[in-house]
Amino acid sequence: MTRALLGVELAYWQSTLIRVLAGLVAVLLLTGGVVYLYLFKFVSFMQSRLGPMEAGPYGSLQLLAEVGKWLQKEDIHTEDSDRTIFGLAPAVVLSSTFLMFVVIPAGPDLVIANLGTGIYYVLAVSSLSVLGILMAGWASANKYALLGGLRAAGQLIAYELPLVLAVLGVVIQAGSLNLQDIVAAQSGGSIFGWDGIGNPFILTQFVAFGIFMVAVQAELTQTPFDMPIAESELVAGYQVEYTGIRFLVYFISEFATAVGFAAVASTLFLGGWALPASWGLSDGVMHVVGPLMISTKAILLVGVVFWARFSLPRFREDQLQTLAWKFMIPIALANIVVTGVLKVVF
Amino acid sequence: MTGVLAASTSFAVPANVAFAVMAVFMVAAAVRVVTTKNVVHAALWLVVVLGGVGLNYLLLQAEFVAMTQFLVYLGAVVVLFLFGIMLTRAPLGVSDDLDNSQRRLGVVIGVLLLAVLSFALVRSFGADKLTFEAYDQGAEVARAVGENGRTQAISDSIFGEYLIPFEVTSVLLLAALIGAIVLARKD
Amino acid sequence: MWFFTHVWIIPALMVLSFLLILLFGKKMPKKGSEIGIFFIGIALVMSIATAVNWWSWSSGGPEVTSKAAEAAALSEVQPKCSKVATEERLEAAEQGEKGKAQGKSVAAAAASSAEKGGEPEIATRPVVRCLSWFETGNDRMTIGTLVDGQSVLMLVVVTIISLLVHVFSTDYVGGDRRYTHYFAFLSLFTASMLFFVLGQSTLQLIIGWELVGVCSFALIGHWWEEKPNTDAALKAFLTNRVGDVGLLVGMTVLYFAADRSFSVLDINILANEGEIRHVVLLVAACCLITAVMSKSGQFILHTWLPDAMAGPTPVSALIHAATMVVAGIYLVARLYPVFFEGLSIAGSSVNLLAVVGAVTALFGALLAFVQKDIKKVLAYSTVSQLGFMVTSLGVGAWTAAMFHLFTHAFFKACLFLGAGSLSHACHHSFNMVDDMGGLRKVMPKTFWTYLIATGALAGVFPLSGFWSKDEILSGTGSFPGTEGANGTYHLMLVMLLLAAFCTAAYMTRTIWYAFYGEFRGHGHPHESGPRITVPLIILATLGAVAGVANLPKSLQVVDVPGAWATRFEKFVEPVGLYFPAISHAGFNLTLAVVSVVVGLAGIGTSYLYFWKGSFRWAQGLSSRNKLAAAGKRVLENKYYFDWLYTDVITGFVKGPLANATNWFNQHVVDGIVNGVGRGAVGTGQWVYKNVDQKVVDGTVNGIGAGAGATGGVLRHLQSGRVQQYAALFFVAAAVLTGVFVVAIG
Amino acid sequence: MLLNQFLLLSAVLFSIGVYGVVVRKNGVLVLMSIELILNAVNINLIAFSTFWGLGGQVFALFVIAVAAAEVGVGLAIVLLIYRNRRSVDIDTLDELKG
Repeated sequence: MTRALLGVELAYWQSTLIRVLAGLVAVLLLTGGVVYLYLFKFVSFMQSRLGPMEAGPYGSLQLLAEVGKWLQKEDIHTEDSDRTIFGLAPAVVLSSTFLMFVVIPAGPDLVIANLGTGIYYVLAVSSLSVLGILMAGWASANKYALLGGLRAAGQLIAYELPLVLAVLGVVIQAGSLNLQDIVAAQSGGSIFGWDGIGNPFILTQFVAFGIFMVAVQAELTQTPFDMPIAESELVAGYQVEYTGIRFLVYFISEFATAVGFAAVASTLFLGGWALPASWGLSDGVMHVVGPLMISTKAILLVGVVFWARFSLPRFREDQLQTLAWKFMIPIALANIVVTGVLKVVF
Repeated sequence: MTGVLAASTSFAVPANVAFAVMAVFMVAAAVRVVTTKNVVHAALWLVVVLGGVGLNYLLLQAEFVAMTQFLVYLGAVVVLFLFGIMLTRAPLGVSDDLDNSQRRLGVVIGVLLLAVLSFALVRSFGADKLTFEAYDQGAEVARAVGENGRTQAISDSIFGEYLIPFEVTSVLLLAALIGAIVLARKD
Repeated sequence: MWFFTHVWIIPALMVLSFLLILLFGKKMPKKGSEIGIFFIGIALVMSIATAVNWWSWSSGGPEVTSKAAEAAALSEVQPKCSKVATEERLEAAEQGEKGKAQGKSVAAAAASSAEKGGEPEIATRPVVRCLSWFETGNDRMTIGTLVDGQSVLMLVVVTIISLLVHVFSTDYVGGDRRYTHYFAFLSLFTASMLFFVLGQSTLQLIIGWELVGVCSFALIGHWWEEKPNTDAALKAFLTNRVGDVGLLVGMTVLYFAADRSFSVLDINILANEGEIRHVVLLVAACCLITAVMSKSGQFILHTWLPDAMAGPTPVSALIHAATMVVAGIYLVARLYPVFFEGLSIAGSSVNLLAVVGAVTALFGALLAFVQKDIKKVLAYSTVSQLGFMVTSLGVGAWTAAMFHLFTHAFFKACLFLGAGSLSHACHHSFNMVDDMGGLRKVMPKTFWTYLIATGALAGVFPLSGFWSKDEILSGTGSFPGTEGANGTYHLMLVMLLLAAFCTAAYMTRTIWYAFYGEFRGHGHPHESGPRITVPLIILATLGAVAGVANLPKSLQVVDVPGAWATRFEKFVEPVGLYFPAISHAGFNLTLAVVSVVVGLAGIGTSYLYFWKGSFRWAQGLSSRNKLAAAGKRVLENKYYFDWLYTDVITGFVKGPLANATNWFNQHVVDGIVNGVGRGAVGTGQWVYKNVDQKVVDGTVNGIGAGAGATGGVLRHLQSGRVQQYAALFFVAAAVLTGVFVVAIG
Repeated sequence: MLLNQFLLLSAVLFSIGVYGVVVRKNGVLVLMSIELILNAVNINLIAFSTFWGLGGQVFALFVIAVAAAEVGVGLAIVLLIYRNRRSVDIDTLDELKG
């Protein structure tokens, strides 16, 4: 990457360090942007109000103010709580989120680690957040928190399956788990011999895309799947006892996860960072255009997630489980079978 | 990533350091799993052990198995444990009656087994070095296909050479699924 | 040649039909029957097209055809379909075909070349197409199609019969409560049989075989609300399971014998070339014969077949004419080298297959005499005719067997459908003795078609049954003056002739009961509608003329034009590496006359007995003569086979054996135990007073205390606590391993 | 790296797991100890697979799948025990009928 951009040859550890730092900055920037854009402004417009307007032009510095507020709040915990685990839980959730970004490519060489098991790694790492949530729910010594944690765990496990199964359709079609290969399969593909826009898998895997987005909505515990943190039932679920910087960590990880899944979805279904290979852009150009492409696509997909979040009412807990086990998993399985058959036939 | 690491000859030292650190953590965590007086803590110490095992797989260049370890063990099995604990009894703080009366016997057995195993291992394999030659021999495909060739080689052996065990495993999983539901349902 | 490579479409069509009927049948205006008829119609057209293609291909041969390149490509067997059927091998076999035949048996080869005259011998290769189903280890399972004369013949037969049965059923089961499901299963039944017939690997044969069994189970038990019907279905299914054990074992043996290959070609070629040991082939053949006995209703496993009459009549027609029961015959024919070499059919005079067939042919025919139910008569008749085919295969007359299968399909389907038409008129009763009679006048179409089919079955010249039966009889090679047979099976000839006599006689008996005399039922019978009579007429016509497909080369009386002679043999019988060099018995005029006379004698006897009232002494013979009565009783109880299976074997275990064991237990064992007990008590009392109290007690008390202490320690070993067991287990494992490692390793 | 460093680590984990199985009273903890044993075995399989081909990895995958099934059934049993006896101590389960 650095060789391509700066013409400097760096040691392995140096280039890795740069990649990690750049990745962190990018993730935090994107997350902040998403929070401002959707949570502050988009929802306000949907609800016919202005949203924050005081801090900075159009309230653009509101986010900094919020972070400052959380940072200076007192860090409290309940008397019976298990303090070590109570403290570790947000860290587990946050690291699960950040580890996800390790393999998401943003350009021909713009990726922290190009793993052969790319998408499988994403799914494995994203499933770790359940642990943090269960830890938080249990360690809070609060029955609402425990119930919320259990609900969250049940929900996350239930929707992990359709998520994995939906991804399988793409993997079968691309013939690889590697995200760069999947991107290449889309940009280098063609639709009935026409390669003007490559072959973004959303066209062939629209079923998988639908399932993936619904499952993402549930994995993020966003409305209509927000039973674990339903304020009218469980106050705030597993987060109920968290304040200050620990709550900030949950907040960041929630939105960073949204960005992460949106980036994964755009990589899997919308062609990722790449433009169609037939356009003939060089790698150097794509190192600049690529990050912009994937950021745009991811932000748009996050917009879809938030649009659904602010438009739909909450389900019931049993409806949630029914939807996952009785509808989405069978449909995802059928999608895999059809994809497999078509892959063999054509 | 692992491919890059393996390619460099200076891989051995950092890898050994990493292994040593992990091994210490894992053994300590494993001891805590079987000695801690808090059930939830035991499950969380188990996470450390299982995660360490996964990292060990990475050291052994078994990337796909490592990911499966993370996905299945950390993402599902430990969560199931926590679920089980919280559905039955999840007391905060310590509980004193987690061990039965044969603790001394247990220590003896553990040490005895360890002695026998270590003796046998040291005698059989001495200072054999890991060469990873089987990977390169067994996975001709690997080099041909490149970065993710090893994953492909594994899938080829699962769906080729080991198809029957694979099918048997799937039937077993189905049976376990049905069995678990039958056991756990309330009526 | 498109049809050879795409023949898989035919079963696929029927599967599609099954699914469509199942999913949308009830919503269709005709409740799904039109879907079935539409698809079976297409399947029939495609089968006939395939047959025509095969006809032109095999008359031209691959090297003379105008599309030589295409044919050459077709005739190459893909290496993944067969391990041994390589191009060179096939070529070599075609070159050396004649020499090989001469090497086998000089006389036979001479006869066959004399018979075939100057015609060039053309080896038409089978067209094999397959794809990998799955692979595991080094074994590849393939699924595909094998097209040769034999499978093409079956395609045509199955689709014709199935189409007519479909049409017949629209009227016959019209208004039934499970009309749609009935048609769905008819489609699946046909599909399974077609799948079986086209099978390229023995795995496919097994799957098709079982699917046919499942479908017959469903159709026999179509009216499952009544207990006898479900019982019959279960009986059919379970009896077939007995044979399936044989099938699985046999197929497994062949799989390993053929160097781990499921391919039919591989098995046949290796068996044919003597690369599989004779003993192995013998074992495999015997196992497969068990399967054939159950599926094709051969004697002692035939008992399910008459009970299967519980199903709707068109289903019986389908089962008996084209699908279920001929699967067994087809299996033998498909893997013929296994039987031919394994049973040493050539040059012998008795073997298991022939014996089973001949016994079935005769005993089945005898059983048909005492039935009141017209369908049961036909069922036993099928048993008997299947016996003919099996005998024919057993004596090496392969072509005759297939020919008989071909003609039998038509006239037996006609008879069954005719019986259905009769019962349609007589309030769904099949009891010809009590509920029928005199129907000749009111049901002329049914009568005439039934009469023709009966004639064909009885072997009346020149109906089709005559030709095929005659070929089987001469195939036994035992009649003086017959030339070119594979062996000399005297016993078979005698039994088959007797069976032929009985066949003619009992069929005439059904004609008497159903069509002559006074009407004994109630109500007013009427002729059935066109959807019933048209299939009957078609089948009767085919049954009458199908014999011209295989007219012998020289009838000695009239000279058959070359274009008509032995067509069937030429197109159906495989020539080549995967088929044994069998020879063909020539036509024997004397034997033909004898068989016609035997048939006419049977008819005449019955005629005299029933119409003219001759043999008055025989009327009521069974009530006067003890021997005759016993004979009749044996027949009425179907040789006591059902009794043997259910009462004797099961009953013996449940009743006498259990009772005897119980008695033995109560009296002998208990007596001994009690006696010993009493003796022991007496001795004990004496010992107690004298020895025990004084001498032993001291010792015992000491030992007892010791034992108590030991037991107190050992007691803890059996605590019921799993972890303690685990601890012991691990200690033991560690110690054992330690011993091994230190001492041995 | 030496082959033995992995094998010895696996031996240690195995022994600790055995200790847990023998000593722990709580059903869930016993299941956890069994997981330790299974993971020790898996390390062995993977370490050997670097010598003798991918079969070891494939079987490690099978072991993981079977272990997941085992935990599912095992926890269902523990749940059932808890429901019947209000306790998950398995050393009280020494009767031959429930």
